Amino acid sequence: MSRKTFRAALNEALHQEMAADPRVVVIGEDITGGTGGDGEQDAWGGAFGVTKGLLGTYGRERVLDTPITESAFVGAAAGAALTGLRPVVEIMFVDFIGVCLDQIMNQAAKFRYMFGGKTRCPMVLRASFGAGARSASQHSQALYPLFTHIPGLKVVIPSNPSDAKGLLIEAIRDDDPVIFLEHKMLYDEQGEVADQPYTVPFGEARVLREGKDATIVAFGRMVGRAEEAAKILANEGIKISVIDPRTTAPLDTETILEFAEKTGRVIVVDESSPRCGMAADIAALVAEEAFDSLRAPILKITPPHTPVPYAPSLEETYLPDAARIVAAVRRSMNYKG
Amino acid sequence: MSRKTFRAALNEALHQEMAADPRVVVIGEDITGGTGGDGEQDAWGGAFGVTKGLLGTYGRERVLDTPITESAFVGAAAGAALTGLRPVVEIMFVDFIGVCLDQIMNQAAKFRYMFGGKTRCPMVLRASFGAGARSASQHSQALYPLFTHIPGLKVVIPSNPSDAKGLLIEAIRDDDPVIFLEHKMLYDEQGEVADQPYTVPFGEARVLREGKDATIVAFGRMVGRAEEAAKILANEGIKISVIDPRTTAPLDTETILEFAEKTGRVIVVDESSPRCGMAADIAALVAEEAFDSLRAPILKITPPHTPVPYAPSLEETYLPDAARIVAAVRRSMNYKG
Amino acid sequence: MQMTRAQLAEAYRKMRTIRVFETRVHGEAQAGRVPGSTHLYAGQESVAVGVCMALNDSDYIVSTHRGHGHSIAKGCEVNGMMAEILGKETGTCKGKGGSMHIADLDVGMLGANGIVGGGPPLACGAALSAKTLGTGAVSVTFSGDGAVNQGTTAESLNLAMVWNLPVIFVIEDNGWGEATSSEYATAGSIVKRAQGYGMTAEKVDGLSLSDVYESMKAAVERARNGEGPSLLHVTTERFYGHFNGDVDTYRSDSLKADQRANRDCLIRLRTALTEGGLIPADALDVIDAEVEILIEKAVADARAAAEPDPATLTTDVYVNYGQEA
Amino acid sequence: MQMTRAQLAEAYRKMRTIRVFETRVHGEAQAGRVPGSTHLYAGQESVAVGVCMALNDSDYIVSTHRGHGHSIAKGCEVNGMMAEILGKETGTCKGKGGSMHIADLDVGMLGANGIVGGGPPLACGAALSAKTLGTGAVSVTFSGDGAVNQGTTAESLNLAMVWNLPVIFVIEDNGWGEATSSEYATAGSIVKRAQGYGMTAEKVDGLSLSDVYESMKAAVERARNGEGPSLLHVTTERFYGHFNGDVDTYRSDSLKADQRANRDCLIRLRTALTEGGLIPADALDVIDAEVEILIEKAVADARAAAEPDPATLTTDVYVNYGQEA
Ligand SMILES: Cc1ncc(C[n+]2csc(CCOP(=O)(O)OP(=O)(O)O)c2C)c(N)n1
Ligand SMILES: Cc1ncc(C[n+]2csc(CCOP(=O)(O)OP(=O)(O)O)c2C)c(N)n1
Ligand SMILES: [Mg+2]
Ligand SMILES: [Mg+2]
Repeated sequence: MSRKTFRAALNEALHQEMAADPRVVVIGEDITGGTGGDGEQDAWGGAFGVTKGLLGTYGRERVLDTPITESAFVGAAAGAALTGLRPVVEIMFVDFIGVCLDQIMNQAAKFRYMFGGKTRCPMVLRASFGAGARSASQHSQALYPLFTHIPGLKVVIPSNPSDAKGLLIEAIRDDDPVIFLEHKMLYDEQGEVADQPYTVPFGEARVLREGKDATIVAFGRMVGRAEEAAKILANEGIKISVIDPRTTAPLDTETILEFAEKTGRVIVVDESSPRCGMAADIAALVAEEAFDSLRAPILKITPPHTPVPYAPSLEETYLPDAARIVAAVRRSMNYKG
Repeated sequence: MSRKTFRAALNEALHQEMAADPRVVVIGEDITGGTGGDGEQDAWGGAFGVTKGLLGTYGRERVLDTPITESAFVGAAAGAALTGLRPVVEIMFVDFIGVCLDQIMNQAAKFRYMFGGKTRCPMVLRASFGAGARSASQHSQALYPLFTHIPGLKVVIPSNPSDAKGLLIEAIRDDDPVIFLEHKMLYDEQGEVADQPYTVPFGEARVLREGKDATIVAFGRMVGRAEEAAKILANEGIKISVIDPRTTAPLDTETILEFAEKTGRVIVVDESSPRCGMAADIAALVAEEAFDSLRAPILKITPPHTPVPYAPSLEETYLPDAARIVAAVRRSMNYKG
Repeated sequence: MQMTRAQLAEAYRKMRTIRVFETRVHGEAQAGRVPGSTHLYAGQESVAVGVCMALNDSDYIVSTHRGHGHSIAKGCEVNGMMAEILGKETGTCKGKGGSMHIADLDVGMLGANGIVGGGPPLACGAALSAKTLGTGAVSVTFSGDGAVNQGTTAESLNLAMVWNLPVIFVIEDNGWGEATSSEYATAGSIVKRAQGYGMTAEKVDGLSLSDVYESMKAAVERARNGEGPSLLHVTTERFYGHFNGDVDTYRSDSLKADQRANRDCLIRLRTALTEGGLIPADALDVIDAEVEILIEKAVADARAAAEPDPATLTTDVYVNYGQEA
Repeated sequence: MQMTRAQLAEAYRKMRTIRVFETRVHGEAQAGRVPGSTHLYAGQESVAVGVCMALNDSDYIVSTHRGHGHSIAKGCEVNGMMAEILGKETGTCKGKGGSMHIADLDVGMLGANGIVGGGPPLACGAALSAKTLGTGAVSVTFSGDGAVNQGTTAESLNLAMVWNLPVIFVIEDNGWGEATSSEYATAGSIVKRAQGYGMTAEKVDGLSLSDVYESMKAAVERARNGEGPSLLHVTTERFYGHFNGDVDTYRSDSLKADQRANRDCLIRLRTALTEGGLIPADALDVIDAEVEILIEKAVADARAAAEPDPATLTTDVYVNYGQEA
């Protein structure tokens, strides 16, 4: 056990799995950096530094820099996964999925079904996501509702360093295609992380706190903001349960419904766009499965239906924050049917 | 007014708008057919025959066959729309959006916002969608939740020939990028269609029938199945309201909520996949905005979370049918809180 | 690199098997017994067979929507294929995939593909596996003259060079992408495009089994020796419409008649074998008869087989989902 | 096709404007006044300016993530640009787009683009508008040596040929795609790739403004005459790291020093102008002084400007949504 950043936890997971299994290879743009030049090699270790140091230990045979051709190398990862490797492929920003979605949606996700259950495609697609870095409309999206919508994919959204390591190791050992999404504003977050390899199972939510008054379900970076809100409310004696499902597919419907029933009030806090988004998905689940325990409308706290803006004054308004969450919980508590 | 197929209604809309506005051009694969060969020209008029005959009237300058490069020609449509044309571009099957999503998601949909409101991108992307033709996993998807999720796009799903014509003309005259989705099993459907040009506004649901007991919200081909179910139930004296929103973005939340409040029971019937899908989107809306009128859980009738299978015995089980809808309504009616 | 008599007989049997298989699929489709649509390979047999004769069982191929011929050439079993096309539970994919998704990894067939241009990246991946795991296998991707324009193909040519992969791009140029001619849609020269990436590339007459085989042999040898990828631009022709429902009016009747009369790769091979004194006609007749029986049984079994149990709708989505999909 | 003195003075002013603009943006970024990240064009000025000098206001350009130079060369106003990069309401895009999304259709600048390879299809579309509406305009797309591998670029080369579009593909080869060299990532020859599509293509020394200008002039003339698209493979170098946060250790210090000392296009032009007796040094000094004042004001105004009103978060999503987005 030692303090590590979210970034270091991911890097450690990659190191440990590459050491344990020679079939694990890492693929992506600038995941080493400096290739073909006269300067430092492994200069970047990926745009966010997550793969730094892998080159030195595992060499170019297993740490593969790519041209800027996501369709080709994501598809190559899928083809390699069909034929014996266990690739971990990096898309620098999840926003770039637009240039290679077919290889995920129509190829990797559907092989097993189309081929009658006779194949496995054990690949992991890692990508950064999320707003907050002033990266504007094409470098700040969440987009996991797109992946969650597509049958055949598993979708993972770690919210802290310890989960990040355990979920990534689980993803690499998993035999299905896994979309692993890392919020770019969390890379420098610190936390206690066990040093040895370990896994966090998919489909098991983390319950950050239990409180009888209302349940907040949140994902990724919004988990921290839900906690902030819960602390503020605790000072007023309002007891909140905070649930982090950690994976959207599979989804831990049991825990979500259990707390919906216990508290009768559900607020979903999510960074993805509102229409056909993650908040709607959870709200619809609760509205169908836990209806008779509900004591107030299911509230969705999300960004508006707009692209992500550049200017700080706009982007901060775009993102849900503790104040909006607190206000929503109060609205729920004060609701008179 | 005369009887026309869904296909003919679309074709008429294209003819009339191309006649009315020289800036309207049509782009796509095989939208004429025979190009460069020694046989019949305009041999196909598109894979589903929707653009047949346009070549003869408007010539190759305005009816443009393309290589099989969706990214290039969908992006070209977006670039043309920025610079004075009003392109109607066809993607043969919506499933192929995977190879060109970026040009829709990160380009066309975001131009106006990224550029501070100074541009317009009046393009229409037409595509066939849906299951039922035994076309298997890569040629049968619905996928409109992906488009509905993306701010900046308008999404249209006509359910009958008359709406198909009016909505397509509206789409062509609209100044924003519009995704226009045609269910492949509806092309041969017949209906009364006015001969002169007319528009059906976006964001205005069609109320097929009003009944006090429950509300069914359905899209595309599922509207017909909802009607079937409503008829069956009518024979038992159960009065159902059936709502066809016609566009998912913008969405006529007013009409949906009005009927949710009137009836207190809502069943959403949709062909898209269940997770982060259209049914969840509607259910979440109702659960937040019409909570206190609800007398039963909001039920979602959708396919399972699987790719679309090939064999008839599987594909028929995959799709929601009248029997499942009837059973759901009964479940809702018999619900004791 | 000449083919032995045994190889030639085997090649003839495979080509004949594909031709009869496709003819029967066409018949089943006309009779309404094929639930979906299907893209027939008849006319192009020498390409699939010439290519796959140069491969081992452990080598990989990635196919297209027009995949029946590739599948048979690589060793897929015709009974399962016919049953799959008819949508039966005995099908190669249990009836879940159909004509456009036949795959059998046991024989290195990584799947037909409904997405034009979907295959080349996957083939690069299979080649990467072979290279990384040191199996010595090579990977082949079939693409049409239409698919060659798709960005995925261009990206894959570059990636194959950058990673020096043992992959071979076989471009089957039958002159048409659906109802659009390559004359119109495919600019410049396919061979020159590949050479633009520094890749070894050549144009091959697909009518000649031996030409395809020998060019392929050389490409495979280069790939196995670590000398990198190659592209073969193989000219060929399809006898049927683009898919079973295509009335094919965009090609003149004279052209189509001329095709079957003068440019039938199967007739070419048979003539070469008999006139060249390599295999006597009666020996080929025996093969023809055996093939007829084989395919007849495949059709009969497929017709007789049951449709998949609706309960299997939700299986095979994930290896393990921890809950039903 | 020689440039007149007036044109040369104008070109020098533009190049100088870009250089000073980028130097100041770098300073603002170092000082923490640029909210996002930004990709600087310094070192490549002769390319943007040589290309845009050959265009009219009614012609179009489609830019990249490294778009400041293209924008200034095409006529975007530096005050709005600097304000946009600092995220202010007076910015070209009201602060909604930032460095990577500057656009001004009034001067034919169709937008920087955060997606590598996003531009070429858009440029084909602008060329299609020009051709269909008969405006006589041409369209130019800038792409880097990394973007040239993206499938969209290859698809666009083919589409431009098939539709015979008045579009020009300018490939700015600065040797690097982020921290990966084109030596590694870009196989073969970019000129040969284009020729594989039957496209007129040539390699151009980007250090020489006049070389760029003259090759561009010829390409524009071909495009306007309906003789179709062209590709220019222009070699150049970037002076800063990939983006403001890049410490750029993957290029040796000697290489970087050598660049600025011996391969600075601005110094090249100045020397050519003075030693060639075309424009005296003091006249260029005057231009330098005017540019300093212009950019200083842009920076001062941008710093002083207000951030966008949060109420504008939900505007400009649609032309008309019938309800608030
Ligand atoms: C991405 C994509 N676009 C379009 C299609 C529709 N389509 C199926 S086959 C085909 C023609 C392919 O032509 P070619 O590559 O020459 O192969 P051929 O059919 O001639 O064997 C097209 C356009 C598709 N399946 N996928
Ligand atoms: C589709 C996509 N993939 C990756 C990136 C990340 N990225 C931004 S710039 C860049 C390098 C581009 O290199 P090049 O085209 O040579 O342009 P340069 O930066 O040298 O001007 C990369 C990989 C992106 N923005 N879009
Ligand atoms: Mg073809
Ligand atoms: Mg570069």
